[in-house]
Amino acid sequence: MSAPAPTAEHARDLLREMVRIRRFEERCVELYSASKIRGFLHLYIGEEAVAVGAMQALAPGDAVVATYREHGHALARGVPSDCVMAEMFGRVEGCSGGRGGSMHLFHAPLRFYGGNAIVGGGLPPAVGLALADRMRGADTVTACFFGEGAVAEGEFHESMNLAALWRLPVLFLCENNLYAMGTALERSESETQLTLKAASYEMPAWSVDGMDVLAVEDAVRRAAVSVRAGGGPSFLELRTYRFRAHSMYDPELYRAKEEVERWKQEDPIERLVAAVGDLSADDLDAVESEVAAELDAAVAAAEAGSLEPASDLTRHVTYEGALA
Amino acid sequence: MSAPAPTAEHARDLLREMVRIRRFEERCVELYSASKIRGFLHLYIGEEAVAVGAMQALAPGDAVVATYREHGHALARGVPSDCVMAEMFGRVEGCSGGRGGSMHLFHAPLRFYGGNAIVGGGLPPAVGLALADRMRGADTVTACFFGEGAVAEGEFHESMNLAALWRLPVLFLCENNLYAMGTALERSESETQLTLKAASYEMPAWSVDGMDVLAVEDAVRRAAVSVRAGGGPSFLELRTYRFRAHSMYDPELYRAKEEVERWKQEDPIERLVAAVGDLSADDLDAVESEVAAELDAAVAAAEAGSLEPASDLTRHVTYEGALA
Amino acid sequence: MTYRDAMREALRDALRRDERVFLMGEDVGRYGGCFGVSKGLLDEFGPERVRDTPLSESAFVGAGIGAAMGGMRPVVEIMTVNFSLLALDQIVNNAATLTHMSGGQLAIPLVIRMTTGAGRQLAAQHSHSLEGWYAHIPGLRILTPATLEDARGMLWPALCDPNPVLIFEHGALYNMEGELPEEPPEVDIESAMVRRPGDDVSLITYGGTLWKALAAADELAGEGISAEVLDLRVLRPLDDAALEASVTKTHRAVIVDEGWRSGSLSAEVAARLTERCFYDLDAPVERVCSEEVPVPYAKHLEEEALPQVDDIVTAAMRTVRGQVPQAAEAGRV
Amino acid sequence: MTYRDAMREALRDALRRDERVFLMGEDVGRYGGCFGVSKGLLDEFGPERVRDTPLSESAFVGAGIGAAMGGMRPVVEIMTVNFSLLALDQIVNNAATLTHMSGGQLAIPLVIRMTTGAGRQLAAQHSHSLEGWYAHIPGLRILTPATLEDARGMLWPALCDPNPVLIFEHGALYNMEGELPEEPPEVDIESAMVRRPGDDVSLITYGGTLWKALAAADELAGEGISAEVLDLRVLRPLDDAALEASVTKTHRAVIVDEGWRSGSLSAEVAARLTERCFYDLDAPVERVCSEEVPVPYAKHLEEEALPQVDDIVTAAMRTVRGQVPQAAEAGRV
Ligand SMILES: Cc1ncc(C[n+]2csc(CCOP(=O)(O)OP(=O)(O)O)c2C)c(N)n1
Ligand SMILES: Cc1ncc(C[n+]2csc(CCOP(=O)(O)OP(=O)(O)O)c2C)c(N)n1
Ligand SMILES: [Mg+2]
Ligand SMILES: [Mg+2]
Repeated sequence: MSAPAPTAEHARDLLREMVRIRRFEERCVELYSASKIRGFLHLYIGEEAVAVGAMQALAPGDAVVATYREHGHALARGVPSDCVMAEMFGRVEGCSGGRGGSMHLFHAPLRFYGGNAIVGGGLPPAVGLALADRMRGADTVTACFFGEGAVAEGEFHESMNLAALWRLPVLFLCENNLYAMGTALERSESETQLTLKAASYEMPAWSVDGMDVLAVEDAVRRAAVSVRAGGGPSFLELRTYRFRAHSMYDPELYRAKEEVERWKQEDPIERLVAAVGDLSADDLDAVESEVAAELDAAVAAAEAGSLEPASDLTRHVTYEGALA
Repeated sequence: MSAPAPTAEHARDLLREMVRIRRFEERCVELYSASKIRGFLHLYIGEEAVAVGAMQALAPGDAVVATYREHGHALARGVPSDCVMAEMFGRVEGCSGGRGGSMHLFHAPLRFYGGNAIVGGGLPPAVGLALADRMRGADTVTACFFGEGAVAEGEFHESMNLAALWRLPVLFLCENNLYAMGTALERSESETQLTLKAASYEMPAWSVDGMDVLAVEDAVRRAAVSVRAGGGPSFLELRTYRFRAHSMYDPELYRAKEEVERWKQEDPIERLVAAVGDLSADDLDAVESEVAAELDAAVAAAEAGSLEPASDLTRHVTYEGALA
Repeated sequence: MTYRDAMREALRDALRRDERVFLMGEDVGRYGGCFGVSKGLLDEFGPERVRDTPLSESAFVGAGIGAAMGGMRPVVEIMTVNFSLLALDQIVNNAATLTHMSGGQLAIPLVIRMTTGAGRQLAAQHSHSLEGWYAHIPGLRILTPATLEDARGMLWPALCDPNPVLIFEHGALYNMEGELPEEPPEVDIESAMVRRPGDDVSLITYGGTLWKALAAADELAGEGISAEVLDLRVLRPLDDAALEASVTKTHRAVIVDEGWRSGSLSAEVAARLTERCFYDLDAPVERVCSEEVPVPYAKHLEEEALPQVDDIVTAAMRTVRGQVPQAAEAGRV
Repeated sequence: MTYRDAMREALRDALRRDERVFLMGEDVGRYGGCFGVSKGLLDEFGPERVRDTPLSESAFVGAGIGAAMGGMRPVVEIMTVNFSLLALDQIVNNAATLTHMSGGQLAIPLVIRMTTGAGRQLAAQHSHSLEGWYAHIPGLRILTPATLEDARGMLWPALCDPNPVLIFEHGALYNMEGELPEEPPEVDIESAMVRRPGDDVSLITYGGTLWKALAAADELAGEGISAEVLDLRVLRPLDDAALEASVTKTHRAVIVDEGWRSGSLSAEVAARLTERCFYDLDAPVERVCSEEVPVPYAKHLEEEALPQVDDIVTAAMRTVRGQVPQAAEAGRV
């Protein structure tokens, strides 16, 4: 079943979002080499269709939980690129005030809850967010992204079961890029068909071509409708691939160059362009220059951003505001 | 498929083992009321067919890992009843020197590795025992008992996956007595068909009538043959029921008396007697008096046992012997 | 009324006062709580607000974190502190860090309650005292109610705190009987409290050993030694002012802590006292702690492993009457 | 040769020496280890002995425990100390207790290695220093190799120990260069070691901060202060004799610990020093620790959070030259 054809405007939006993420991260690589950005840097390049497609299906009040490879999710969710870039620089203007860095992007007003760098660690809180929403009577959904490597963690299973048992509105979005660092899926799971994991919790599950942004959008939208309507959680496996190394330190000893090249033929940006005849070369140029301008501004702002005074070091260990 | 009929001698052995466990625990209840035994006391009464049937299928060199409800497993595995009883009394003659108590029975020569009171906590070490055996080139099996409540724990899933992935000789023996303390299976698992959990690891799995000692023996034997031969781990769900409260403190608010009574109709001892025409009333009497004599002796020995000097308190925090 | 009843009243009160409050944990509902604390609450508040969970410590503690971020006021019960190790990733890597990692955006108004401590022959996987260990983690508040007042009174302020609060209930206290006033007492979750004033030595403790320290103070009185008993109540952040006030008065301190001695909370208290009151101390700070052994089952060994009244008395006598060299005596400012 | 190379040599040597030794953990094989420590070992020893595991910290640490009980000599690698919290049930409730709960029947000759510490802008879920925290647990031996010699030498005696041994490798040390003799050094896993002798003050430390303490000692020498640097090496059990020997000589101590101050190992060391050397101390024991904050990403904040050479120098100067009342001076025996 193929996804419905998008309007030209929508196709252009999808394209722009994917290009934004791609170019944002390419800048990050340069800035990393220039030592402007430090720590671990995990690139999402190649996987843009997943975050971009999925976010289309979410409503403003929905919650999102992601991993350490979450630049794409933050940007696609609407966290402004200057906020994200400032965070990469450790600036106080960053979306986590410079405390989090690449792996810990947060944006409370957008209900973007990180940025979790413990594999599987974001799933239990995602279940709790969904529980809170349901108890508050909201019809929101919590979208929880994680890699296929997380499926081996106990926290994944406990969370799947709890969400299914209590029929909570969680969308489990498993980004299967075939590797967890250097560990191929078949060396990490005795049963590599991931939808069977969901079946063992009586949770509906589908596998989706994660390099096709329209397919992702369509699948997540359908699942979100069911979840939102009270049908309980759903699990989607989004089949994708990371084009780059796991992080900046990875010599990529574990996979063949040819494999990477093969997957690059599935580049989600190129596939969208190919799929949607309406996108002209002019459109592409326009998107690129729009994005370039945005990122120039974001980098300049981050460069010019300020450092939190060191005397503030012990702030934010506890919450400073008052709660109602 | 019904289990093959046992020889009269074998039937009598099975009967005696089940009666031993039943009477042993009845003594424990009395001794608990008399404050001779303290701490938590979890009774296995009603579930005897599981341990007794399963142990028949194991060879001397096999390893066993159990839970806090493990008197039956220890006795059926061959740990002498006086050793177990002395442990209940906290005596130095106990199978754990009095340090472990009811929940922590150990017997290294019999490869009985406890006695683990963290639900699910015994599974990872069981996987490791199997790994060691395989690496050492032994054709032994590690039998790992746990309750259906443990299936919700992350450690269960991680262990199932690891054992299946590495095709380790583990027999996962899930004692489904329908409750984890006061929590019924359907309030603990979104999918109550437990064999589906194993399927999601591509692990063979069967459900067995756990009140029928012959069925248990047969099923475990078949599974053990496959596991021993290098076929990888297997999962058995043994459907059983505990006739008594979870522990000595449980007011049993969570289940109906009628339900308990209904299950008592399935008493594994009575069912064996009914199934095996050969067992005469004389046989039964003989078994009972044999067992009574054994337990009288065990209790007397435990009463007469000695207390470890308090000055030895900090012994055994580290291993005292030398290893090769 | 027992300590157990007091805790139950606190839960009932919180559930009534704020509809965002809910209780979740293993067997808190139909079973009534593994130690009977929540008995009756399911009937009164229903299964949405008194939620039995599967055996999944990591998931339901993490779900508590998420629910707190989502605007609820969860009270999560973990049966026993040993089991909380299964949820430690959630407690340390998430609950204690999310506010900080997000640059102060997120509040985590979560309460986690659990049983701690030994004395009931439950052996090494059900008897440890890790509350002092948890007190090492920035971002957590650690409470150890030792009295009926605190059992009744600490929960509500804990729920009002926008940060994760861990409440450790010593298992040996549940059956402790006492009276509570009609109007429930208001207690804070900030300060230590002098439970018995005295002049010669400070017995500094918390939780289950408070009662042993008080019994020791009684005995010491018989010996003519006036012992002050300071109940820490809050293990993180520690009430330094109260510690200083007591020790600058008595000049001697015995810390009583059911944790294993090495690296226990008693070490931190001793270190702070010497840092802050070095020249006020007439003798080294004494520590009475558990022996460094997983708690054994056998009764006599378990008793030997735990701090006992006698040990406290002996340590206090030693610090008051011990071999304190005269030169050092003279040296006190 | 780097510290990383020294660790790799230690692993290679152990794998060669005893066929029961095997290495298991996430990405130790094909990836070469997340910090490159085990690079090349898969090729040399094959996938049976260099085992890539799934992301299942609890299962593979627990499997290490079982394999150790089963007669093997597993070396389990956990990528980073923060992730070890996922395996804490296995480490604390099983590895540290099974020998005891079984009345001494079972040996657990298991080694667990992990990276610890901050300084690389990895933020709050990858930077903590929990080795001192682990040192609270009876039944574990805790090692913190800070030099190439120890990185090379500690693994083998750890494998010979019939008990679980945890080795903490500070992430900032992996690239440290140095020389090792052809014949690998034999080191013990029992004792602390004076890395630089001195008379005026003892700088007591371990792991990544050893090098900061040595740098501080250099600076202090310029100020005319002779600082002794004691490397604890083994955090559990602590080498009390070495602590006493140093402090009874220098009469002053500064403990440098990358753990959060409250409840850190520094507290235990300070408490022991005052218990054992009270009348030998000329000033309160000083502690230089990490600030009580989850480690922040921003470089300047991270640096501010960690113990730095300047902080050590300042503390040492304070303890040597600070406002020590004369009366107290006189009071020293
Ligand atoms: C609990 C835990 N273990 C190990 C790591 C180190 N680590 C970071 S990312 C990663 C691989 C995760 O793979 P996957 O879940 O497939 O996500 P991907 O990186 O492919 O997006 C590992 C092992 C971690 N962060 N947390
Ligand atoms: C990790 C952990 N959580 C909670 C408990 C308390 N507890 C002891 S037994 C038990 C129920 C376990 O049920 P199940 O696994 O079905 O075994 P059964 O008791 O029915 O034999 C619980 C919750 C525990 N021991 N360990
Ligand atoms: Mg992946
Ligand atoms: Mg059960």
